[in-house]
Amino acid sequence: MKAVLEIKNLKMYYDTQAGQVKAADDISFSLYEGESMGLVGESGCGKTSVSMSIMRLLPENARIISGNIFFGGKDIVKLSNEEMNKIRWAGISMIFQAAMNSLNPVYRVGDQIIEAITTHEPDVTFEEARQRVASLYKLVGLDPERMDNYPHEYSGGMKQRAVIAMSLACNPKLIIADEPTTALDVIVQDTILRELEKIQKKLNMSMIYISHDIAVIAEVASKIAIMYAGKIVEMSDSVTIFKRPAHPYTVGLMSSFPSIRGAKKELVTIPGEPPNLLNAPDHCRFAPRCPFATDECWKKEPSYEEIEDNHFVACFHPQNLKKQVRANAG
Amino acid sequence: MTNNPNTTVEMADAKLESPALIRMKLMWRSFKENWKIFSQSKIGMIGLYIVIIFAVAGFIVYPILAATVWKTTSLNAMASYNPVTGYDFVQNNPAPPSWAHLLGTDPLGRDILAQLLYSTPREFMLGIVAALITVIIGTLIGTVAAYFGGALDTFFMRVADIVLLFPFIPFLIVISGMMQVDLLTLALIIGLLSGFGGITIVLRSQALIVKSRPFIESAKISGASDSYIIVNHIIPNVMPLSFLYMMFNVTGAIFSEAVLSFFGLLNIKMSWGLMIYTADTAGYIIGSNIWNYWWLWLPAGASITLLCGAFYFIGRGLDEVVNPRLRKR
Amino acid sequence: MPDEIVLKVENLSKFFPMKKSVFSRAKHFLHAVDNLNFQIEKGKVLSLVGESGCGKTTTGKTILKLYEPTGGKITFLGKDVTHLHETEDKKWFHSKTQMIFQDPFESLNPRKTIFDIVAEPMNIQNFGTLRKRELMVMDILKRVGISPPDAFLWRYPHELSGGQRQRVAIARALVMKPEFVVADEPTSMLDVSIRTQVMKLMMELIKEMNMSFLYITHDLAVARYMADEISVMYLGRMVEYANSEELINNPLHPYTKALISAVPVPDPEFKRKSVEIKGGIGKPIDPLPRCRFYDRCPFAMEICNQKEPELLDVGQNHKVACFLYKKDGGTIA
Amino acid sequence: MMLKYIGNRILQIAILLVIYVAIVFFLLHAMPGGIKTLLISNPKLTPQAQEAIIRAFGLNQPLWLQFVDYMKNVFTLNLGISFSYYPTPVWNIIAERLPRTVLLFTVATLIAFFVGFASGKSLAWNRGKTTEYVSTIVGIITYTIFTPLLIFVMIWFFGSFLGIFPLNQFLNPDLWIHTRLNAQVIFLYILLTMLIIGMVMLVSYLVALRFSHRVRTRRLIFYLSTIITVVFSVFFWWVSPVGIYAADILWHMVLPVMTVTIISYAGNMLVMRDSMLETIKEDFITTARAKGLPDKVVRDKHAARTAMLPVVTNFVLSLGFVVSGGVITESLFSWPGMGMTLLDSTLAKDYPLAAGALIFTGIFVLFAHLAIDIIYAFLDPRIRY
Repeated sequence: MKAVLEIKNLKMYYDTQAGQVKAADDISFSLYEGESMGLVGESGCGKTSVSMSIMRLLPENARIISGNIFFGGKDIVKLSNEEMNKIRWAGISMIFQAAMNSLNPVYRVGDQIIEAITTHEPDVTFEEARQRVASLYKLVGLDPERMDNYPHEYSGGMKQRAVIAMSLACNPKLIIADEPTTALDVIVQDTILRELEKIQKKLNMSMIYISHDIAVIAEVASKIAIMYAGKIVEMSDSVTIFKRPAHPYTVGLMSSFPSIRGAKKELVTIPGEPPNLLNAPDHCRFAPRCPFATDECWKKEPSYEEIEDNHFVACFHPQNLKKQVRANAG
Repeated sequence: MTNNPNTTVEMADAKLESPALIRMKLMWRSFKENWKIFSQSKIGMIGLYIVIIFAVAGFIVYPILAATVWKTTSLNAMASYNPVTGYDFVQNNPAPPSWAHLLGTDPLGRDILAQLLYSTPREFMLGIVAALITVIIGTLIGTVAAYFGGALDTFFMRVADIVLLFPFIPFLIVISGMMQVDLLTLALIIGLLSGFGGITIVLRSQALIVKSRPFIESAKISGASDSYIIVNHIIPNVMPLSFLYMMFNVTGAIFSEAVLSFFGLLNIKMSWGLMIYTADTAGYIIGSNIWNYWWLWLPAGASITLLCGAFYFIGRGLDEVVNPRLRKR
Repeated sequence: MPDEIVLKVENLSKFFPMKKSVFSRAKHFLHAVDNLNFQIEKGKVLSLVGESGCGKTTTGKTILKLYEPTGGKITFLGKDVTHLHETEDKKWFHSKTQMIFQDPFESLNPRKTIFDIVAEPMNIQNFGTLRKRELMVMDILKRVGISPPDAFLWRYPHELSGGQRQRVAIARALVMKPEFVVADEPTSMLDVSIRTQVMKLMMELIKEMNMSFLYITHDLAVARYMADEISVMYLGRMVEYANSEELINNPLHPYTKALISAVPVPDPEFKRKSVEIKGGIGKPIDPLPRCRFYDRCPFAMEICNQKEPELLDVGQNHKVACFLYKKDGGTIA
Repeated sequence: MMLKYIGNRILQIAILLVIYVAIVFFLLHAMPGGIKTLLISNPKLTPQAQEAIIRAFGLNQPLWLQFVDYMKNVFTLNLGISFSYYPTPVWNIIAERLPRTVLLFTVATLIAFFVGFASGKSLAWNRGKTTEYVSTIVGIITYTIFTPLLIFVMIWFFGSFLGIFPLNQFLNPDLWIHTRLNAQVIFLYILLTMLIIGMVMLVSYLVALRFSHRVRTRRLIFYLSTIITVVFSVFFWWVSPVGIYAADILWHMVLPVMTVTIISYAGNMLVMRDSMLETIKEDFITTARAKGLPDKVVRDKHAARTAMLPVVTNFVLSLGFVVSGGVITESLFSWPGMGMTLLDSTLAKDYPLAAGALIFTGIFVLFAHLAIDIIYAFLDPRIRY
């Protein structure tokens, strides 16, 4: 298998008046062809910063301090904006968090998709582009006649589908879906997730799903990375993450969700609140909330290590390793 | 939540500072926070400095000079410093700047600097009174119309539409041409006209946003009356915007006064606009001639422009305090 | 009295007129809440579950008199409070009921301090002396986990984190020890780890203060955790009502079944049955007299298009509004 | 739908107009002394003329009857007889002068709109650079500068110092003295030419929109047809014997147009800047960037086009202000339009003319509002009437 995307020791910091915000600190992962990966974390943990670094769509005060992002053999970090524009959408496209706001209200939805096509493939005629949009609409379950409507004439679910159709317009190798269903109702969320999964398999694309909802990720991703306070604290294939979570944060996250399956059980809470990434400490960032924290955790940051085959954890006291396979809810 | 039993307060011993003191401290703190944002706006600070300079000149320097150096007695040569009635017999008027008259004299022999300083507090008064009337009317009508909606809202919005239709300065010209208008009347007219117009629409739409926020419903559920909600919730949240518009209205009022007195339409003794009017009607501001008699129009014109601009600058600076979306980061 | 009924709602309806200007008479109505019946006992939590736009929030707000009901009757502590006219009655009702809102960033006035926000219900009701209010504010802040309370009293909402704000919102709602509280998705805007803390906090407080809650949520798992009884709403109508475990484990209405099967499961090896219903939720504007789920229902029959199903008790206090079921447990199909 | 909306708006305008005229009427009659005193004290009128006017306009009648008469007369364009130009009817004076004001302001506000739009756009896009501070400060200064001050300097600089533009007035009497041509007729022909050019631009834009999806082809159609029309009309005026007179009028227009543009561009620029700053924080701008669109396309097609909407609203609100500024501009440049008429008649206590001028300035603003409403509906697809 070939790696589509390879991130090595990415550090992305914001400069603010109050100090430096370490939004993404030492992020490394690889994504292979046809693989779907989930990036899970709470708000402000840096998961969107990672995706924006991959797209090189950073605000003025954000800087990539160090690290590499390899895509198609090129290091994205070093490309000029013009070269990057060629990769955007044609190579890596995105499904944004707030679909209702990611369509320009003054243009027809179809035209906004056609714009993406004709920018990257100037030889495509208008009629051909329209044909392609029509087939994309069918693929995501929209009526192609709605192409000529304006965004405000779409419902929330339809907009989300249109945004998905748009992300597929140039046959990208990689799609980053940033909370693609957060604003939607459960039933619509379910159908859209299933469609995304189907399309991804059919077109053999790589995907990165970003979400705070571990249950959603469990359904669509084959590999999961858990982020906490700007760092990836644990990464493995999804079954391992759910059956043998090793980082105390992951363990806490798993048991803090009320479930609809199985017997009703008491919820376990993670005490405290996520830290402010402003002038982040140099000890383990989870230590203040961790029930297993020892002096070691307060002294230095744990390194990010492979504790078993393809299971990476950044913790001095990984859990569940030798224990029996954990009986998970469900 | 970390719940350290050592830090919990024993209810019986809990001693609160006096509420008035705390509230003063709070106001001071939020003032400091807002000042920090405002002071980062270069334009706003330039405006503030200009306004302070004018205020010092008008409210402190002029009374001192008038009472000491420019003291007028009937037989005193210094009588020429009376901004309205003075006359300098010693020289040909208008005279260029000299040690006796730092900014020269006008065609009637009066000292330009004295006129300039004499007018300053009056310009402030006019601008601030007009803007206060505007903002009070605009805030009250805007919030009440937004809160109650319905026919009341429709009525005031149609009134605003009509007021907006009126070409502002032509209208003022006709009114002041047909009847005798003094400074206070003018402030009242400007205040009323702009109070019922655009500012009502802006503040109403802001009040509508505030009205739809859940803390209003929260208060209603606790049994709050309409007046309680308007006074305690809506107005405090609209106030920053009102204050911002007040700055822009000061600019508008001073500008309008200058235009009207420039056309000689106001019944006032002295103002910056009137100084230019005097020079213009006496024929000193014509084409190539104008730089020969620059002291007749430039100080007054520059003062109008600077003071109008300064309040506008402050408004722009405040805009960044009030509207966080305009801030850089 | 364990069985005391705090709130009883009979045939409650709320229609919103759809009109363009003040002068034109409304021709169409949005049936946001249509003929709702339920009751809540003392110390119990009833959860209203449904997709956005199903009328669950409107129900809560209508009960709390933010909207004037179009029809029906609301009884609170044995007293008819459908229309409150007397000042004394209003005061009594408003001091006994409260609401917690979804968005902790929007439900606290940004220009007020935490003390002012929490003390506001008492200020409005003119309750007690200033000293007494101070003590009550300190007490409730401590109980919702804002500690030490005096360090937070004079802060503004923007100086607090999301979780802390929601705790303050809860403190504000509970400071006068209300009998009945409507909680409108109080945890949906919070982060995962904070969400659990706030849910557990509310559970503790409900038990401790013996309050009745109407808990509005779109998340069945949260409803199951929080509530004693769950009622599912669809386009302004109640389609199913049961004890929470019963509803989750034995859903009857096709819509409830779809809702349950659509909830993602945090287990990568578990494969759910896919949802069978199609299309999106509409708006109940002048609805036809037929089952509102008719367009999307996989089991739709002739009769479903002809009249609206009544809410029937099929046994064990499990009620469902569907023609597939007959009174006391029988099934047609 | 659109036609129904326009019909509705025109009805509203009629109602607003009645209210407006009523306010003007009663305000002027509420003046100390009233109209009759003004009339009698006017030295330009003979006692016979005063008698005639009092009889013709029923000034001896009760106020409300006078109002009903006035109202009727306004809608038949009978605005009375000017005191200072006795016995010329007010309507004749206004009919002569209104087109001059309309032309001056339409040209100036359009230029100001485009200059303000373009500069506001680039200010927001280049936020934080020195050019931004400089142009913002220059913009605010020209926005708040005391208009007469600006005009003195403009007249001195372009008229006296450089000597390239005529100092003031509508035309050059030395040139016109040898001809029997009517300046008003030539002026109306100029207006007509400009109207035709405007129509051609609009039609070619719509045609281009309809027939091509390529931006380049659209631009070609638009610019080509515009240039052809302009060249043709310039040629037409060039060969026609009255061309030189038309050029004279246009020559006199340059300085006032420049002045009004300088005064009013900054308002549009500042609103455009703020609106643009808010728009570029929107998610759809991030989407547009993520789509790999070139910076220029993101800026012009996505950010500026959407940010434009509040600028159009501001444009409406500022129209009244621009017309106000027009009083100063017109009177200082001696441009015989509505503003100058208004000021002169006020100073001469010529009440019928002042009222007429005020009413027609109001009508001008009203119809400008209507035009902007219609344009707005085209610009923002979310608005459907």
